[in-house]
Amino acid sequence: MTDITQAKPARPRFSLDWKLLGPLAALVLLLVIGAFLNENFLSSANLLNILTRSAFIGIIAIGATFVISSGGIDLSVGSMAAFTAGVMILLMNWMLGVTDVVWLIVLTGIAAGALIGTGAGLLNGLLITRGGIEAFIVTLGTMGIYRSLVTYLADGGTLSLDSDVRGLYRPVYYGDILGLPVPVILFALAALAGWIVLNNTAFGRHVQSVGANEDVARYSAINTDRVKVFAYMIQGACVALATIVYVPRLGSASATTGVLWELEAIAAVIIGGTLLKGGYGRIGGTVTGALILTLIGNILNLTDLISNYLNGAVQGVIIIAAVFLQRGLSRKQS
Amino acid sequence: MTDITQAKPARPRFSLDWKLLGPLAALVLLLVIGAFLNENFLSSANLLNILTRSAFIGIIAIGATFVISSGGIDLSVGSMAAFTAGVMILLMNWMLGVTDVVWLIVLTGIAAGALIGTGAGLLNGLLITRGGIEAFIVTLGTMGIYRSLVTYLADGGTLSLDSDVRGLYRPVYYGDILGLPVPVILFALAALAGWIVLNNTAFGRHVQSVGANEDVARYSAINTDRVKVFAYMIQGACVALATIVYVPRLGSASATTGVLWELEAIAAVIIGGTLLKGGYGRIGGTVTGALILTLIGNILNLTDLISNYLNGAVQGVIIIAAVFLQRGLSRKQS
Amino acid sequence: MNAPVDREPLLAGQGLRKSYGPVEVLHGVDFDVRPGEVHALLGENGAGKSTLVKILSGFVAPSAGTLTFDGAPITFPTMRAAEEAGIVLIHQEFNLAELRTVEENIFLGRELRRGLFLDKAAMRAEARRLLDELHCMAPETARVADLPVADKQMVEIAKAMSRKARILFLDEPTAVLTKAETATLFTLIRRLKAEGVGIVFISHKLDEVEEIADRITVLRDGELVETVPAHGVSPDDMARMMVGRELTDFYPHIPAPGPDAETLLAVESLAAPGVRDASFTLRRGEVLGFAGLQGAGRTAVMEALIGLHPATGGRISLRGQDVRFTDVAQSKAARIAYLTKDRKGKGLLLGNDLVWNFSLFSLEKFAKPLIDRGAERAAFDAAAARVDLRAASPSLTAGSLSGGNQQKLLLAKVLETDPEIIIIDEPTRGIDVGAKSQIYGFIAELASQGRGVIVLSSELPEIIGLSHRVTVMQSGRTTGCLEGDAINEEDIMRLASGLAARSAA
Amino acid sequence: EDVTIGVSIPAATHGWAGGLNWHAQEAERRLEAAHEGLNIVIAAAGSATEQANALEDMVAVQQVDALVILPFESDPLTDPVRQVAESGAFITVVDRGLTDPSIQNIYVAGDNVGFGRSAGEYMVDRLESGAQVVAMRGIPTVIDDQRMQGFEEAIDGSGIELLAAEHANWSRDDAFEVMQDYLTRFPEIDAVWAADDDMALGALEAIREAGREDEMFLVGGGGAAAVIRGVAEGDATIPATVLYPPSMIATAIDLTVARFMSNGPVEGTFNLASPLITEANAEAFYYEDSPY
Ligand SMILES: Nc1ncnc2c1ncn2[C@@H]1O[C@H](COP(=O)(O)OP(=O)(O)OP(=O)(O)O)[C@@H](O)[C@H]1O
Ligand SMILES: Nc1ncnc2c1ncn2[C@@H]1O[C@H](COP(=O)(O)OP(=O)(O)OP(=O)(O)O)[C@@H](O)[C@H]1O
Ligand SMILES: [Mg+2]
Ligand SMILES: [Mg+2]
Repeated sequence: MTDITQAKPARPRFSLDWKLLGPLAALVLLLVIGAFLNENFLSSANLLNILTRSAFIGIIAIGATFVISSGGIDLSVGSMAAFTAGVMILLMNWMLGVTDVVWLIVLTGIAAGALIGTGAGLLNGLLITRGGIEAFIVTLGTMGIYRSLVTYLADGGTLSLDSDVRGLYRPVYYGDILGLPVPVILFALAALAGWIVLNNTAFGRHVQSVGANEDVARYSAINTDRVKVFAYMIQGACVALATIVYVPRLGSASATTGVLWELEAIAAVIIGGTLLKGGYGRIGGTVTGALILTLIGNILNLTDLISNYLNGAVQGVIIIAAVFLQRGLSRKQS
Repeated sequence: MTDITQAKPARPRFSLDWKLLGPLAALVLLLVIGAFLNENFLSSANLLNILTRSAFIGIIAIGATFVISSGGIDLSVGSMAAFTAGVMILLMNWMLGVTDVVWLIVLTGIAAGALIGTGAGLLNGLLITRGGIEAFIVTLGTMGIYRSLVTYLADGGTLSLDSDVRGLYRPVYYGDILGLPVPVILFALAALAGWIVLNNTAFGRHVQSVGANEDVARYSAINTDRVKVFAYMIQGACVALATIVYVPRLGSASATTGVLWELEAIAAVIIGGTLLKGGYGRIGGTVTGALILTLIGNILNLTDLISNYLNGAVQGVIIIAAVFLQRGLSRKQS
Repeated sequence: MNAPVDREPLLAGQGLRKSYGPVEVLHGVDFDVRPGEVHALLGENGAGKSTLVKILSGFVAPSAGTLTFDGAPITFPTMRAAEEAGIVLIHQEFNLAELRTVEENIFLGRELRRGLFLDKAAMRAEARRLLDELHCMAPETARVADLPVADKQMVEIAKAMSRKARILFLDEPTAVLTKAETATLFTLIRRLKAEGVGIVFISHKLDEVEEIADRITVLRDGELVETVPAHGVSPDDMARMMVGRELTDFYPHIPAPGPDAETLLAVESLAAPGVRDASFTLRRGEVLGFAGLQGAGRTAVMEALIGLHPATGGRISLRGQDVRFTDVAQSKAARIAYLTKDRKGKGLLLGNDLVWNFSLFSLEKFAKPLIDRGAERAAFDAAAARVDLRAASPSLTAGSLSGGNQQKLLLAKVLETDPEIIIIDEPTRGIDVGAKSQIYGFIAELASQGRGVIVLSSELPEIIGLSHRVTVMQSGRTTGCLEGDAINEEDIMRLASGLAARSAA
Repeated sequence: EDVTIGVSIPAATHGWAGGLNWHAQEAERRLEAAHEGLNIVIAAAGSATEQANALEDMVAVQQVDALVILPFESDPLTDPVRQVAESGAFITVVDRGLTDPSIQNIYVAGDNVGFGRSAGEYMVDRLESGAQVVAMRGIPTVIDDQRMQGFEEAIDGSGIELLAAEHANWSRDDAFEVMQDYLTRFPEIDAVWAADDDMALGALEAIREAGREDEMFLVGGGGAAAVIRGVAEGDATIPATVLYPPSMIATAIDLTVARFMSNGPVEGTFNLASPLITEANAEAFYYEDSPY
């Protein structure tokens, strides 16, 4: 029979390296470029800024890793975030007229945010599975719906959190624990939880199996619809967490909140090595991808070398290059 | 062999009907709603407006039908259109200083537009096939690149076509032949050509087969990379055609030109019954999809029934409903 | 029949080697095809048969070795080059674009045109003609996805025929065909042979090889064992050449369950998609065969039973209790397991590793709530040893295993849940003689442990050799049940074609 | 001694913002050439979040001495600007005042309510009671709201009927389509108000196409060069516009540089009115090179 027994896995491991190292190499390259461009780039203040900032997209992208590795896609995350933020702010402002226990207000706001995000994810999941409609279309539709709703709630303007509430809520974005900003800690915890769930639980295996081959998953006693719905709910919960961190930062929500976050989140996931067609997800890569995207923005803010108008072009080139490093080269290798 | 086989074809044929009728039903429903909401809705002026307007997205979506049925996606079409328009305008304005044969200038501008669009499509195709990078990432990258380039060319503002040139160029948008506006005629011709190529040439079959199963296509001695590159070039040529029609309309291009056209084009294609995962395209459906999208906007502008802020929500609901009519129900049927 | 053997080879390979990564799977094989002969290629699963014909047909490049065509050295830079040389390969796995129609698949890559445009009428007519010749009734306008597997195989064959081959490689074309369909194919092969086409035929059904082959080449572990004229070589000889030892006890003796054995499962008048009226019972320690023509509804009954397509009528009683499952998780919890016949499409995640596949059906055992990878790996090693799964490393992908090892992996996967009722659909499709008898051994062992085993098979000898009782289906109905000495090919066929009246349930 | 001034503005995603970027870059070039040791850093942001990011970078990396900011939106950027102020930087806010005015050292105020009001008052002057007008709004934001509010206040009680106010998202393309549909919907329109010149230009094409340019006139605003030129030349279709010059960013940068390079203290609020531009005064506001 087969005598692959002599197999020495030397070759495959080498090509695997590129997949792992591709995004990391891009990250390091960007760090080096940044350090050359500005001496303050490697200051701990700047590095913490970058980490803190990447928390939003990073947390959302962790959820997107689940959705994408289950073979789906969610275009609605940006407007979902805006809508969640809007409702949270309205609720907290309203409660201020009812009670003056501010911490209760903040906690209620956070709980409501978690509920709305997860509920929105549930809705996406149900429309996709029960409705039998492509994820792309469902989430394109809900993207428009949530965006409209927040515009409607804000009456075309901006919903702003009352400053009394904001005072207590501020530390969730601006505070730190042992020198680490709270958003960074939450990002790290979300990444850790995402990694554990995706790689070390039955559910995580099921998610990736559904993405790899839905029929096989169904024949293996996996309730594929439920797995998909849960993946969208995780995405919703991640959006909620990102929003909970976001609200104290700017204290407001409007029709423009979260525009294009979906593309950034998807880009982070794919730069990180997850396959868009599903079946395979890697949280560590996603975190790297989110950091790369934030770094590009940061570096562009550091220099006058390039016309402002060309920022988008630089981003585009780096995104393509980062994925080429990982896919194109590793393909050549094998 | 089997005698169950003989009883078979009844079922599938019935479910096929839904696929064909789904988008058409949605279109008719919208027409009825429009007629109820405003008496001028069915005026020939308004109907011609709708047709003319849907020409841009429609022509682009015809190209997108090729890309999507080949299993790809192109997010860059909107910024490609803006960039193409920008270069066309700059070139024509510059030529005005060199020659005063205006028709030559217009023809050169059109030729340049065709070249740039097709070339941009070629670039996307090569990056995807030779580079081995996901279409989503490549075209997300080039989307940023073209958008930046047009912003740069316009110095952040608006590039405007010289009025001398515009005078001669105007009829390409505003003119009509036998009462039909030129853009509508071009749209119809593009649709016809697209339909013939997709359904009645070997290339069209190859496109859909590559989308259905790339390995099978390769094993059938089809040069899959070439087929894909051609699909992106067709997309680019369609963008060029749409742009050639677009430029005389407002005579200008800016950083906002074509924003979100990619999502509209993809939505038109999918509402029309083409599968996002590839393998199956239908030009007629795409045309219907483009008309549906334009109709939604038109109807929303004709009524005050719904708060302006909720336009996006209405669009979202209709898009989901149209696809549900077609996919969800036909799935239940089978 | 011996005449072609003397002719000059049309295509020959010398010293062909192939490595996948660091693993060499073909160690310098010589092989040739002569015009007008049927050259059978035999070997166990994973011996390298498919690899060899893929190299010969220009489908993959050899790592070393040369090809000569019509006496001159040749390489195939593209698939088209091979096609233009008149070399056609029918793959072991279906190579069809499922979303496209039969006619489109047949002409894919070499469409007929009139001017710039497709000549659809001509292609439809030609497709019809080819299918009729194969006695295949599938409509040429049907989507391939909607066809039963046998028809898909016929479409593959029609596609190959339409390509006017000078050399035709057939990699296990008969695995999914019935006797009658195989006979049709053989008629066709004989005609092509008469026209001077060189044919290479791969099959694990050794009686077929005896019937059609002019020469036989046997591979073992990627090495050439020998090439011999087929005349006078019996299936037993072939098996011995393949395995390198004598095969005994092909069908194991499985003791029949005692008269007081508990009835595990009783199904009455079941109705479901593809099933009109099915009734049968299964007892502890029993092997129940399910026979019928293709599309008779055997698979549909089992898929309804386990909850994949919930039943719409009838009664299912499990250990005396009425049940109706609406998803597979419920039937799994009730200790029923089903092994699909579609290993690649529905059974295994081809891109994932062996351990991942192995534990997918029984993950909750290892997830508490985090997956205990040590326990998972230990269970895999134990199960792999139990079913004699041979693979270099558990980190290989399931897709790189040979058919027999894939089947064993699937068996290990479902057995890990310790089911009491095991339903195996086509247990030996595409599996070599050695692995076949191993799998029969597992079935016997499962029955002797007091479990109930249902075997769905299109191989009558297999059904007869294994089963204590045989339920026969026709057009979605169970038409009878044969027991003990009453089990014979003739009666099964009568029930399967609806000739005999329902005798027992 | 070296001075670094950070300039944070919205990216050039529509005409007016494009003008803003152009004027900021012109000012950078002019002032850096004029003053030894002066470094101006411009960062354009695509959203409020990105703008907050840019502010952090100005503090942590560029270590700016002063910040000139045209906030995306007032509310969300108040806190991020506060952080910059706490680093000791001098703060100049342009156009949209912060929620907490104590943070800003200089405020160059635009008047969005006045923007709408000037246009509205012009309409009240020109039109009879009972005249019918349509409005074209931008992307739903506070600015858009304020402009609309000013316009509505001005025509309130005049007998002018506002038929409809749809969003055309500051875009010529959208304005073209919205206008086409207005023309279908309303057989009689006496005037069109657009909350921005870009939209006015888009609407104009639709009116021309329908051949109804004699029936109505348009008033936009913002200070687009093409429109101002037309007004100056006595264009009957766009007889007036409202000044809301993107060059206000240059004014603010000038003031901030003056704070460092001149002797006297420069601080306080500078109000930029939104005056009406008509044929009579248009010449004075025309910048030929501006991309907007
Ligand atoms: N793409 C691949 N990558 C790695 N190993 C492979 C690949 N394809 C085949 N192999 C290995 O090569 C060996 C020969 O496989 P091959 O498919 O030629 O066997 P076969 O004789 O056709 O078996 P079967 O009877 O099961 O079809 C097997 O050990 C198989 O695991
Ligand atoms: N879920 C379903 N819905 C509708 N029809 C079905 C369904 N499942 C199976 N059928 C139909 O029922 C018939 C029986 O198919 P099935 O696969 O059960 O046959 P079989 O006896 O297992 O034959 P073989 O496996 O040899 O092809 C086929 O015509 C099939 O198309
Ligand atoms: Mg094989
Ligand atoms: Mg500078």
